[in-house]
Amino acid sequence: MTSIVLNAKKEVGAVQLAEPILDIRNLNVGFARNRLIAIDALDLTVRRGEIVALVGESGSGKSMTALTAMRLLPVGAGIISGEVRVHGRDLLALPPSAMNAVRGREIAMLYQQPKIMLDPTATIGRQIAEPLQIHRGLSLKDAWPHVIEALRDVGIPEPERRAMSYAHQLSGGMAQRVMIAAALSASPDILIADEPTTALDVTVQAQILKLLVRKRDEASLAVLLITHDLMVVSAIADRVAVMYAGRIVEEGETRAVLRSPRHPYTQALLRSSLLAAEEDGRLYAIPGSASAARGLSCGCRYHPRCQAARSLGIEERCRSQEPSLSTASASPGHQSRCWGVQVTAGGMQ
Amino acid sequence: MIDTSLANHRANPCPATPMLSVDDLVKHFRIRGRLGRQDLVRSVDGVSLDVMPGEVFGIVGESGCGKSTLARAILKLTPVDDGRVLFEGTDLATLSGARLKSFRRNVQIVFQDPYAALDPRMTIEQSLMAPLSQHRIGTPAERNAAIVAMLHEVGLDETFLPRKPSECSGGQLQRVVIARALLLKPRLLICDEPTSALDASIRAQILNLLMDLKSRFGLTMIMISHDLRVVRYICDRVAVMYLGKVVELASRDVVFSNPAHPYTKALIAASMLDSEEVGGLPEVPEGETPSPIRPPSGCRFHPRCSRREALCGQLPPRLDTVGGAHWAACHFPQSGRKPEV
Amino acid sequence: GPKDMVVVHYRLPASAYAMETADTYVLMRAGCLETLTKYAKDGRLAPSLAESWTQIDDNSWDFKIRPNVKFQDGTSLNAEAVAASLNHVLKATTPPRGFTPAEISSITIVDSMTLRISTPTAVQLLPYRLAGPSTGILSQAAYRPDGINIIGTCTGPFTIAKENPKQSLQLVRNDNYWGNKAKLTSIDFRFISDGGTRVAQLRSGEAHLVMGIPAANAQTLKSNKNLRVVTTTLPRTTKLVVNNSREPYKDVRVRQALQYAINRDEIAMGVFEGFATPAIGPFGPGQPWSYGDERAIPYDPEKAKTLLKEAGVDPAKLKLELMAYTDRAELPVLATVIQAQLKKIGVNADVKVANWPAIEPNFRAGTFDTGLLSRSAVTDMSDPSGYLIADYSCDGSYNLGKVCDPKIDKDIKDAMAIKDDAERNKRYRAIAEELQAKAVAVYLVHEQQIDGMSQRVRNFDLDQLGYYLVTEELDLE
Amino acid sequence: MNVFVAKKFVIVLITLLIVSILAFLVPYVGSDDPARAILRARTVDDALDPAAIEALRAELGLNRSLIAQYLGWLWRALHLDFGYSFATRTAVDVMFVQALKVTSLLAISALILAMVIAVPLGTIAAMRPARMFDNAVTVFTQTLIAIPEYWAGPLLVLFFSIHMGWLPSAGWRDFNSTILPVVVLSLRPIAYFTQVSRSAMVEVLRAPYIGAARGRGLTASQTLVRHGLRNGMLPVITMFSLWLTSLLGGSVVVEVIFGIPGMGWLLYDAVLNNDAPLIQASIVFIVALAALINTITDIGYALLNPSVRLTHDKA
Amino acid sequence: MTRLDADLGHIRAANPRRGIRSWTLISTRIFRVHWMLLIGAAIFSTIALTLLVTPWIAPFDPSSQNILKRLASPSAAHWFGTDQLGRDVFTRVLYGGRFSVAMAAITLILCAVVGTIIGAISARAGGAADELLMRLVDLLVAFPDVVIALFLISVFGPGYGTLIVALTITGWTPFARLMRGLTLEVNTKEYIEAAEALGCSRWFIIFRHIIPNTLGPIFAISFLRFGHKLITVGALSFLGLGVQPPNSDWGAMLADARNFMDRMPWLMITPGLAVFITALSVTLIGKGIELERNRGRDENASSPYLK
Ligand SMILES: Nc1ncnc2c1ncn2[C@@H]1O[C@H](COP(=O)(O)OP(=O)(O)OP(=O)(O)O)[C@@H](O)[C@H]1O
Ligand SMILES: Nc1ncnc2c1ncn2[C@@H]1O[C@H](COP(=O)(O)OP(=O)(O)OP(=O)(O)O)[C@@H](O)[C@H]1O
Ligand SMILES: [Mg+2]
Ligand SMILES: [Mg+2]
Repeated sequence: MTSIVLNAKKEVGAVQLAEPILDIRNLNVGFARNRLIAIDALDLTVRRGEIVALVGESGSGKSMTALTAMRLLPVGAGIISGEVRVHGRDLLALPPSAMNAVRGREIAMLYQQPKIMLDPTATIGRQIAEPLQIHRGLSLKDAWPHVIEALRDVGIPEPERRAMSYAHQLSGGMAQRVMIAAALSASPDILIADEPTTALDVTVQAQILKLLVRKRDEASLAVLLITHDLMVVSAIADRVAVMYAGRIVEEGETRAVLRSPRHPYTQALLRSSLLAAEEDGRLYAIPGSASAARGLSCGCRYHPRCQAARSLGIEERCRSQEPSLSTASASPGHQSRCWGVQVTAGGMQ
Repeated sequence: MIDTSLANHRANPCPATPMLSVDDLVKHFRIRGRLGRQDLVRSVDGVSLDVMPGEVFGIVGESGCGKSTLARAILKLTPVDDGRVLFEGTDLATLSGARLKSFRRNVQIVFQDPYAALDPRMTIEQSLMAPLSQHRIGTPAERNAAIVAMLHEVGLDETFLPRKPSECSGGQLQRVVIARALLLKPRLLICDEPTSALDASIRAQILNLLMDLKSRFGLTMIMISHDLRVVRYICDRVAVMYLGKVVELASRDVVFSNPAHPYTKALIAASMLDSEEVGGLPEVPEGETPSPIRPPSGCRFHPRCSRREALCGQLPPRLDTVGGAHWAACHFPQSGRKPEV
Repeated sequence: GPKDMVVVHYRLPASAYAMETADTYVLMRAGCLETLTKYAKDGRLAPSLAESWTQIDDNSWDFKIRPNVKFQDGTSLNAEAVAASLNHVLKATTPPRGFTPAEISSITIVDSMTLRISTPTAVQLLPYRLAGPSTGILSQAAYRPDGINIIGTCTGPFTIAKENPKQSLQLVRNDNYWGNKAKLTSIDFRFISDGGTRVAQLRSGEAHLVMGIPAANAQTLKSNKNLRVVTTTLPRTTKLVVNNSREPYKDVRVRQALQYAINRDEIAMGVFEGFATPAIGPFGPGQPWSYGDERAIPYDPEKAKTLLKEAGVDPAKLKLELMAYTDRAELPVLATVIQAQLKKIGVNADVKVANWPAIEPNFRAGTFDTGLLSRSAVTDMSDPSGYLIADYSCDGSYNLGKVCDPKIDKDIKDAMAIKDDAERNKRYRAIAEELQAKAVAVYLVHEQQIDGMSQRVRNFDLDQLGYYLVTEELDLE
Repeated sequence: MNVFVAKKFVIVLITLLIVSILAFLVPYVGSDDPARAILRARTVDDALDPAAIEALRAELGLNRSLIAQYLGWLWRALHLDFGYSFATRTAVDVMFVQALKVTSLLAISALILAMVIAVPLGTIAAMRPARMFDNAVTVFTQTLIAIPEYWAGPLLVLFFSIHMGWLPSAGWRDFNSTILPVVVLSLRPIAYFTQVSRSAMVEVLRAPYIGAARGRGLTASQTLVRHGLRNGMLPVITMFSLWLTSLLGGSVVVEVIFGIPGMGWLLYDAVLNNDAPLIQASIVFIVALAALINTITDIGYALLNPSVRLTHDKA
Repeated sequence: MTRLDADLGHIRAANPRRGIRSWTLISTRIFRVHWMLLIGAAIFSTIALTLLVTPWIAPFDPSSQNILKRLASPSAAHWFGTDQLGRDVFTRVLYGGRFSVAMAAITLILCAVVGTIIGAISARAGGAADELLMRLVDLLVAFPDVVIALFLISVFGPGYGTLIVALTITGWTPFARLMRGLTLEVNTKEYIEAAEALGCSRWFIIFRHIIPNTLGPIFAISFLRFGHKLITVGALSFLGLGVQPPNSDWGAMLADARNFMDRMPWLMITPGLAVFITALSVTLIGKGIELERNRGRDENASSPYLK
């Protein structure tokens, strides 16, 4: 089991300097009506053939990041500033018509609930064919062999028959495979997968994740995997970014981040998500709630809940000044946004 | 406190009479499409289990395997097709009127989705008042006091009383739902995935709360979940369900360390419980859980089972002991290590 | 250019053109159906499909069939065809009045062009009856087991080319007509039962000739330069039936009081827009048996009050019930007007309005005080005896007012036996005067047929009975 | 499947039987004697001859017991012989077919016109709900609903026929004569179809699969055409069939106002004339047709919306 | 200005908000109701009040005739002119309205009560009873209400009782359908199940959960149907089967007026306008209630996918 991961790591090591496919720079997104900044100065890079996981608790802005990259933001949301570069071209600067040509062709997306993402009145074959029709100009008839091939590729038995069936005839796992086939049919370079397995049974979850890993390996697909499940992250992600209240608080190679988390939030998240009894027999729960962080205009977003700040006695600094994302350990590219880490320099226990 | 209560149950894992026993329970739903054709959904298809006083009994299984249906049947919220449910020796089928009402005070449920479990038009106070006034417990003043006390018990306060559900967060609402269930001082509390709609950090808080309350109120609990981590943390004994049937039933430690049924094994593997080890993806059985409308013949897991043999497709295995209090429904149970207690 | 005219008829054929029904009026008005005899302009009888007729004895008549007449389907008209036609209607379950087996004993073919009709008793008016639309002659092909076929089976100046059920008849000129060739080449003969719609068709220029303009609209049409309104006095009178058998209306003075209490001019103006004549008696002016207006009753509420006082009736206590049926649109309005007029002599009228099927049983049972009725004195023959017997003889079939006066009965019987037309009509006139004097009913207005047409319509000349609407002379400029 | 179809068939048959009994009784419960009513319709003479009434009663079989009449009628009806209309003496089925032709043309034209106007209107309103256009559409539909047909009809005639002379004021002859009645009849369907398609479209346009389609690179209009309309049309189709069923009996008011020889007028006349065979047959006919339309709709709905199809071939 | 405001201000500039529509805001801010509801209620209450006090304010006796002044155009004395008997049309519109509106209201209330009860029973009973009732609804829908009213009138003769019965027989179905749907929907809600599990009595569930959660839509549809009822009552009178002369209502006045359509259009315009405005005001109320109920929900949110 471990060997798979090690293999994956080796490859990543080899293409360490592979070109960035998706490059988000200083992205700020907010809701004017709710007076809420959903994404706050976010920087994130996904390179070719790499799975980058974006984790964080509910409401931290993971989905908003994905939707911004697709430029399919909900009504009321607005981009304040920033760039979303795909192959070096800023998507946010494109006219809407040009954006249509990018979606599905260069950047594609997978969603949480595959069954409601499929049009109930159109055959799945038609929906998989759509990117080919739009981006390659194929007729439905010409696209059909590709559709069958795509279905077979994602592991759907009897693809010829299945291509003619409808969403309601599929199980959840199968629908997610179909969504993957549809997302990848015009061979985009990056796939944004927003909690693709949350709605699925655990046994099926592993199958879908395996498929994503295979796509990364075979097609050098870049994947931005959004999840709140650290176990999923540990299983397949090459790198991980932890998001809290709209910003990245820690980022680095998966093994480094999960083995030796630097940011107190990452540590707390890890500890609470294991659901293992602490010494007192109880579960660890992060004190307070994240919603308070939204109202803050300065300082570290996590400081109201941060025990480390208190124990280190740097509460004042945390409250008034914003830490920057800085290198946190020996592991290359492992950065965190914490005064405590910078103070102790060697990391915390 | 929790320690002592847990210790208590551990010390006496099998008292003589079960609090609740479910006996070969069958519940089939008849469904009909727009163009007709009746189908039977075999949601619960012959389930037997005993819940002992004071224990936390876990039911795990993947979506649609019949966990909630079983819970509803135990609460007599849905008529059953066959089999019996005995609560402290009384057959639920015989209950009606006043006796049903008093049974309701003994067994309560916490639902998965707290938003759906509370009437959006009622204030928290009205929702909490309903069980007390319906059972004519205490004077209005006493009821008020009881409600406030219970709110404090679940970590909320009286400022929530005038709020509507839409003005509270999911975690807060789940606390209200728990408070409402406990107001009647039940002896058996069924939790149907109480945390699966909640965030990871809140999940821990709710589970802590439930364990606190369990010891304070001397509750027996049935914890339904598809999250093995929750079950592993909280339960004393665990039943694993697959497609309307119990496939394995044993104490928690036995189930997790020495699963006898291949499905249990697969489920544990797929859940990636041991996460400190950064690892790859586990080997999982192929395919997905079939529809309960037309379950496979023989052993329902056999099409996905790596150990299947001809027999598996023909004969449904019985839930049989594979050693002491460890039961499994498999023709070829895993002969592994003996449970290490 | 082609002369294509649109004629609108007010009534829809309702019985698939069965010969014993009123649907034959439609065929006749459409210029298709013809009879053995017909009425001339002056109301006298003239030859039509019969060239001439002679009375053989008291009980039989010979009719000489016009030679060289062809049905529109090409077959020839002869005694056999006429006999077949007449026998057909005679055999109907409900044969038309005046032409039933009880009144016609046999129809025999004398020779190929002569027909003999015998009656059980002496019937002076037989030739008149043969002018009625029900005795119209159609070719053999018309009489199908499943009903009458009207396409190409008439003898008239126009042929029915097509029937659009409930909508219209498509008429084209019959080029083989035995008389003068029709001036128009084709006619769209429509049926529209709603008065307002008929008027709209005329106003919008869709129709050239519209039969049956509601009185309410006639005035407006009159003021339209492009249109012409023609009125024809009908032998139809609207009367207030008074229950002669009920207290206090048994007393002739009470009935006379009602006669004086009613302002007929106001009714003719207000309800009928001036398109009706204030009633002078049971028969309207211009009929051979009607008297002049010397016996018309003036509006005199004072006299009415006096009469009531003489009869010992306190108007305030008289709770008069007044029935009106909705099937004739003006009657409910008329009822409210009479209600207002009676109020002036202190009588409170209680108006009861319903459709005819609901009103009729009350009339029949005699459980009413007064009721409005629009009634035609003649239907298919120029003789009022049928009307007089039905309405005013003791056991008359339509004696709704429960009139029973042996003298009237005897007078009617005597009059009918007289052979000489002039003498007979004089006796009818006397009966009419008697009815008026005895106030058996209160006659309100004599109705008029109002037809509207475009100024381009030529030679429109409708007879009193309304038989001949589309004729060979009718033309469009 | 077959069991289901058979069951549905049996239900329809039982309904028809019950309805036929009720229908059969209707003309006999009334106060008016059918024979009298018929005779009144046939003759010019106001006075009805009692002998003629009796003769007619005998001819029509009205003297027999009700049960005998019903059984005789049912037996003939089973042979598709619904007898002859008392009043018009025409075969009932012939009259019915003629009237139905007219009414279905009228109803279907009106409903199609309504669809053509309503669906785009509803769709555009749904694209920006609660905005100006949507509010205007809402007020517009409420206005249409509040307009009585018996007011709109004469007003339109007054303007278009009498004053302008553009369109015929009545009748059912050529294309022009159908315009006003179709328009008047479509007023309310326009309103209801618009409301339904709007709310369906609001739902559909916010459905996740629309977003997913955009994610595959479809433009907004491509998405609307490929995925929006088809799903949004489903409730409109249901409504279409509901209206069609209810218009089968004709729109009495419109048909009477415009003198259109359809079902509404036929029924109106039949009831006014107490024309027993016609009333009986048309009730049974209409119920049978409604059942037919319901079935066709079910099938059509299933074709458009595969999730209600019979197949349960889940993997 | 905080950083938050500064940043978000940036969005505001990029995403100009639509201008404030003050009149709708007044309605929602001051009266806390949807503007359609406000307008509808204002019009309808004016109409209802006028009709209530008609006997005291009507300028003439509705049946007093004056043949000399017949068919007069609107004037200071006769606001809507006079009819063919010289009666004051304004007065008659008022008196006619009393009948029309009262008739519509009575039948509406009957329909709502009958339909709601049947719908609730149907939903709760389920099975054969449900099937039977819904078949009955299908059946009734297949017949135009005017035709059914015709049948009944032909059987029982015209009269107000018949009219009410006829309109109720055909009018309860929408309420039954709606109520059945709502009850079924509410029945599946987990809070109903929770209440049952808590041992709440059936009546508690019906009165505290089901009725409060279904009343709103029933209320809204009642107003929406009111307009329909008003029009149907008028239709029957128009066909001569509703109000019986010498009484009159808007439909009957319209039927009378058709004969004078071209000569005195006022005769037709005014009663028709009365039906129209009254019907419109009530449907606006109904729509307003419906929109008000949906306001909080994202029912009104436009699709994010079609930019
Ligand atoms: N349509 C919207 N209107 C207003 N606020 C919104 C909207 N959608 C999202 N938000 C807010 O934006 C923030 C980020 O939301 P987002 O959906 O990105 O969270 P997430 O990390 O994906 O959470 P989850 O794990 O629950 O999916 C949240 O605070 C949320 O409340
Ligand atoms: N009222 C119902 N009518 C028809 N089928 C039902 C009904 N309730 C449940 N089912 C079916 O019964 C099966 C078991 O459902 P149940 O809700 O008990 O599963 P579960 O184990 O609780 O699943 P989950 O983890 O998704 O909550 C499912 O296939 C479901 O579709
Ligand atoms: Mg999300
Ligand atoms: Mg469940």
